[in-house]
Amino acid sequence: MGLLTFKKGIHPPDMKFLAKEKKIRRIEAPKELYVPMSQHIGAPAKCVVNKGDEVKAGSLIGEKGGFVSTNIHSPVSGVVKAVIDHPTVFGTKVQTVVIENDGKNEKAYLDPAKQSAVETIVPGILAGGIVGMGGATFPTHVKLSPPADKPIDTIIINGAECEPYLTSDYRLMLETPEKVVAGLEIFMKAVSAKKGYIGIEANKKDVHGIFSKLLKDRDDMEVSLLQTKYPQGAEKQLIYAILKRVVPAGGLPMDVGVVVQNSGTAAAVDELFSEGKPLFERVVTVTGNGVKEPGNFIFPVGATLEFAIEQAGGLTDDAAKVIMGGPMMGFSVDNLKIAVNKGTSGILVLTENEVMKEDYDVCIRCGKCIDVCPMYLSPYKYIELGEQKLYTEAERWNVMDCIECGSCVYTCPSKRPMIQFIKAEKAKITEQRRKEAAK
Amino acid sequence: MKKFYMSTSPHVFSRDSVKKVMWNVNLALLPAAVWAILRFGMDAFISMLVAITAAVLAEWLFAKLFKQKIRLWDGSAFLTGLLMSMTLPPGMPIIFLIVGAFFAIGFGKAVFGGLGYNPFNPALIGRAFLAASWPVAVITWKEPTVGALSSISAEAAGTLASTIPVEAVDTITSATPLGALGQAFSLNTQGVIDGAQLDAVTGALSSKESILDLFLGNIGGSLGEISALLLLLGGLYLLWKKIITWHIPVVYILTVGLLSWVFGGKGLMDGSFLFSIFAGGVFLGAFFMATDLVTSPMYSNGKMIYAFLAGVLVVMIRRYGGYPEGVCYSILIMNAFVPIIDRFTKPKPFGYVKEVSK
Amino acid sequence: MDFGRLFVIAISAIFVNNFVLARFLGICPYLGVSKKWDSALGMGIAVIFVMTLASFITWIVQHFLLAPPSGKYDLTDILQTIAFILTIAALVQFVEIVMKKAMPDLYKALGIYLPLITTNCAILGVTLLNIKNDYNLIESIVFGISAGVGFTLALLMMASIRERLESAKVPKVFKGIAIALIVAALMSLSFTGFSGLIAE
Amino acid sequence: MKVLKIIKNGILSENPVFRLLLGLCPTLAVTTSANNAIGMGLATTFVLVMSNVIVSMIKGFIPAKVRIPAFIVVIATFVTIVQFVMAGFLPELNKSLGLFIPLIVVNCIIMGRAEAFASKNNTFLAAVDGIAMGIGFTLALTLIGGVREILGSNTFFGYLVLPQSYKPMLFFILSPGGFFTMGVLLAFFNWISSRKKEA
Amino acid sequence: MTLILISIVVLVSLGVLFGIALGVANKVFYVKEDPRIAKIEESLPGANCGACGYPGCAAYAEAVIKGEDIDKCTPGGKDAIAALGEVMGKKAGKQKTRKIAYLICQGDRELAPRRSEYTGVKSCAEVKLVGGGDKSCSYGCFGYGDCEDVCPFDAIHIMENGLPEVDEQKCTACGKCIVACPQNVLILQPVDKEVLIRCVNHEPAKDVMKECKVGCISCSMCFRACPIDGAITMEDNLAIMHYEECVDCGICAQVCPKNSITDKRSQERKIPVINEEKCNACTLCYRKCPVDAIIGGKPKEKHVIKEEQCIGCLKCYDVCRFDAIDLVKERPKTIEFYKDKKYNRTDGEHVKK
Repeated sequence: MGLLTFKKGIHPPDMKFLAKEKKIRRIEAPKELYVPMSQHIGAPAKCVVNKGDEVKAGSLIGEKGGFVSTNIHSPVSGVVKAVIDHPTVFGTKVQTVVIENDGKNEKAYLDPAKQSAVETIVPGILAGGIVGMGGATFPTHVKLSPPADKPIDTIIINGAECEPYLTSDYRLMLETPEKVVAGLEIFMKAVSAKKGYIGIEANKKDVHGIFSKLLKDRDDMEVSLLQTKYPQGAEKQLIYAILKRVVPAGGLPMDVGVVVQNSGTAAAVDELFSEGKPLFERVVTVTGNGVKEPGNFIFPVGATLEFAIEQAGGLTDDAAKVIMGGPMMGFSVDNLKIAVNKGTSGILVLTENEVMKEDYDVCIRCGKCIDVCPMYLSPYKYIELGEQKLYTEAERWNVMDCIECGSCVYTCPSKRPMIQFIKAEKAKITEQRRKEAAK
Repeated sequence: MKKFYMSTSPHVFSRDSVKKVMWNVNLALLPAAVWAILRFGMDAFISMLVAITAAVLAEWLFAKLFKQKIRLWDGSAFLTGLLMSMTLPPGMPIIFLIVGAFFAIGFGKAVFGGLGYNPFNPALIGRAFLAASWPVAVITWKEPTVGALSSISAEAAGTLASTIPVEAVDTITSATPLGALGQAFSLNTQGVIDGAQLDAVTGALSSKESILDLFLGNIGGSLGEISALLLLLGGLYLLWKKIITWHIPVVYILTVGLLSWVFGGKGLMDGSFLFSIFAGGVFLGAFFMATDLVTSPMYSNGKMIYAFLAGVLVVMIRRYGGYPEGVCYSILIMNAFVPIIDRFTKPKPFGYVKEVSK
Repeated sequence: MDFGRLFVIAISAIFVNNFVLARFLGICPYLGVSKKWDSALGMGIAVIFVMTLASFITWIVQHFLLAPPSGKYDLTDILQTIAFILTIAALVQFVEIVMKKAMPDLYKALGIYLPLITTNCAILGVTLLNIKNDYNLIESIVFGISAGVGFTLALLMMASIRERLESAKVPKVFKGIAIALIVAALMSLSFTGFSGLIAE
Repeated sequence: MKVLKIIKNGILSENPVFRLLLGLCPTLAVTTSANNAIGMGLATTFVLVMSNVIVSMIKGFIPAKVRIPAFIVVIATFVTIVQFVMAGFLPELNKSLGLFIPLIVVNCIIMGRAEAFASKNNTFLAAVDGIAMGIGFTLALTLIGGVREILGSNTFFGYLVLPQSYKPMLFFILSPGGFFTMGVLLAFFNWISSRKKEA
Repeated sequence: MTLILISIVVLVSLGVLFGIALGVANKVFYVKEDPRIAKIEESLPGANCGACGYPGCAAYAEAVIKGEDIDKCTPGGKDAIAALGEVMGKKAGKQKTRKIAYLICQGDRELAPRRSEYTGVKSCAEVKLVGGGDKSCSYGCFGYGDCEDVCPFDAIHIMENGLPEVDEQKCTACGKCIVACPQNVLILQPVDKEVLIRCVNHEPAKDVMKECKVGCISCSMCFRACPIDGAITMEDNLAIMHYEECVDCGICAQVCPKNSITDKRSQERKIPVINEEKCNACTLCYRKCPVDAIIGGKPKEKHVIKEEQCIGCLKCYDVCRFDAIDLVKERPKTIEFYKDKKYNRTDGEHVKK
């Protein structure tokens, strides 16, 4: 059988060897945790604790602040030291609960028995504060609440992990595949989907083998081997690769009857329904040549990057760039006080030599960005338009369809910062649309 | 506290760079250039050296003059100089080469803002400028100094001498093969030679030996048009390095070949496919000129349209026009159409076309 | 009717002796209205339209008014310039008025380009060349259409290149018309490749 | 004083070719030699002056609606006169200018000056303006023609200028050379005026 | 002779023919349009040269009606602009005090250093998207010159210290830089505005001190010292100046411990005294005083400054035509008179009441 894939895309060196063989290690929570109230896309959660309140691992500290929003739970037992504004990876400061860990590790989990009935799955997921753990942090209960006219027939578990360096999903699937399968089962039950797929990239053949064995006797689930290519794990590309369905532009996977969930999310959902454990910790890969001992760890949400990197042996002398997430779509940070959140799949530290420092060069119109764009856009154009501030024109060139996978910049011989211009254009257009809507 | 680097995603890059691309193209041209030097001796070497030096100097001068980033050693000016000299016959007066290189770099490129913004291929602009300024010099061919072969293989020349008037043989054999063909046709229309004699010429030109000579490079002509084989090698190298895509060379060469076969002869379907693609720098144009990244279309279907139309133009100019080869102008003319082609070949983004429905 | 000859006339007018690039006719609108693709297209279509009509009408004026078939008198030398330019001016105005009423949509798209055409020397040039080359009525019309197409082609090429140059770092002194002239020069240089294609 | 200003306007600050960019068709087409350029310039000047004068005289009693056709007729009349004179006395020049003599009618400068200046000023000023603009046009044409002729055929008004060893660049007397020379000269004048502003 | 006759006949018949055709067409196909278009067209040269970028004068006329600038016609020159201006009524209104752009951030490279090495597009709008910018203070000026790029008058330049400087002469207050600035640290104020709070950092003092040496630490000293009610307020860890109230006395600048407030005339700030001999009792200073600190206002009554009440704004000094005001005594940092009550700005209004 040929490997499934989408059209175009790139083949960056996957660099996963750094942490691939490292077993997931559970880390004792740090003394102080900074739990931000905004760890998901959408409205921030409303803080429901005050300074001095006592919390236990799993107690609710933030309540969802809108439809697209979710709950936030304390990762440890201890005392709320303060509620402050703390920087996040986007440079803005958000409300953050500082919890002093008392080390007792008392638990206040949800009641697992209550959560398993079909009609309580979605509310249960909301109560457990589950979000998409691949990086986009979209609240899972929203994804699982499609409108009545869009029935879901298929759930895809995204185990592609196409970002170079990252191995957290790989280790998770390797070590606890049954949790992923159980999670998938819950998802399928929630939307009464008939079929479930698990998509695995070909550089993780061992995981594919494990799942094949696990699912041997099931005909409602299937594991698909995908070509190792970036961005194989992008929702629309994954759906196309496995089902050959095309998600319409501006649409969501539910428009073609599909919901895609990350493998980590599936495992978290299983833990929620079997143990009643809400989402407050996750597997994080700390990797890159800039840390001394790369590895995969379970960190509580709210642990600072400083702490996380410390667990991986600390920074090397030539560490120069810290990235939250993978190298293709992650965000660089300049402040190690920023906390790990529900979407932090990896922390990548690059060394001085690996950082691009030169200025970008002129466009020689080689068209490579066009050849690799998985959305069939013309990335080169967005710099021209961005420089001239022609935002409406950029909209006409479909800038809003860009998934910001970064393939264009990766492949560009001139290293032109297309993604940066695209982000600026998208921000401008969104602002403009909001203004027009307000009118 | 340590200062970290900050930037937008992505944070890793491929190892390509403009410099690498340009030097790779230069490298791909090397075998053909060396062959030209072997065939024509010092003349060819001096031509190339002068053109390249002048181009690099011009790059520096115009960058200073227009206050642009000076990019002497990224190989783009070098390439312009080399390509231009390869479209010209050996032994061009040095001053012409210098003027041509300056025009190519200055008004073919720098005036538009430098590398990346020029709508026309600068090397071809240089050549076309020289062809317009000193038309005679550009078509004054020289016999190769090394090797005993003339423009068409000796055997073919012998055949010709036995069938057509001597003065006609002289004009025909001293030119490039393509020029010879063109002259034969015009001599035919002038009535100097008759239909049968024309057949003899075309027959001799498209004989196996002649075509082998063409392919291997045992002919006269401009520096870069003499060895199809080595150009093909260079082109394959570029394809392998993924600097160019197959669309332009393949479509261009096929179009030229097929159309020449259909229209290039005396009657329909009478021309020689192989002769037409090996002669007159079609390979040089197909792999190195038409594919010039800056001045060719961005999208693959656009590239094919572009290459097809350029191919049509080559045959049109060769067969009915005033120039024997046509590669240079076909590409220049199509360069002017590139923005229009780009405009209409932009693909629909993913999700706008229903490729497979449920 | 000789289609071959008509074909030759058309190819000649569109490529070989392109009005703008080889004959220098219609330079003002060529440089003025080539900043944006849309206006270039509108202008081009309007020119094709008027050129065709003008070729038709001036041919009639020439052959029935100035130098009638009866051969009684020949006013070509004295009146041709005046008569033709008047005809064109009136024609353009007439088209404008009619279009405004009858085809308001088309007028909105093309109407604004119409006044500019009166003083477009390409139009007068076409009509004069028609007479000079002794074209018959059909040939005149074909010549008119193809001259217009050639003009439009050059205009569109120019417009698309200039749109691309918007983002280029053209030296300050060359910005605007100067760079457009350089582009025109290079384009014209490329089009010399067509020379000799058709012996005229 | 006003007269001087008008003259300065026409020749320098509002030079029809390099500043207003009017009448480019003949500017590019007939400037293959200085001779042709000056011939074209003088012919245009004549039409310009005469039409300016007539327009300024009749401006009072021409109704606004038929103003443009009336101007066209006036201009066309003078162009026809020029045609006759040229054909009669300067057959060579007439031949090399060819089509572009009747095309003076649609030269934007003439219409433009008639509308912008002559129809608003008195006859004397209109005449001065016509002369100034005409001289400006002629000078510009001669400049372009001169450059093209020297570079393109190594002569100036037919006389050899550079040493024989200079091989003229035919490019400059071909049509691309016309665009090119005009473009470079325009950039040159842009540069001069930008330097003036800075100083 | 016959030739001439025929010519005339032909020409006249042509003219008549076209005249009738056009006349009829005009009647039959009459369409109404904005009369101003015709007027503007009349004022244009009618050369249809296309220099304005529009395909002909009529097109340009229409564009003008729709709001295009009136100075696009090069052949028409100044006359055309004037004529168009008349039709469109776009003449410049009464000249108010000229405004220019001011930068309200002082955090240059040394006072507010970079917190990271930014590699990417050198533009403020772009750097803001990368973790909120590379400056220690995420509110301040990034100094990548988006303002410089958009300024059509070459009036704003990034200086060596990494901050833009506005050329007072060239700035026309067009506002383009203000729109372009993603940090909103540029504002328009009258060219003679003397006192400005130059900080926009809303963070608590602890953070600000780490980030910038001249940042507002919200100590409220300026607020307390300010003699005018509502001229300075404290909002969200930041002193905000309300420009319509501020009287430019500069006391706030004097008390600010972090030098976040600047005063162009800080050296001159003294308490003025009126020279009785020179005073003409013209009431100009009396009317100008924003805090009622000048006695007088009745005819022939020479003015006296109430020392305890004077805030040293020097408005009287500026306005006096008789050189009758001397600057003598140092002004105290806070003026006792206003300690417990603020003053409402008067600006001469009280004279009428």
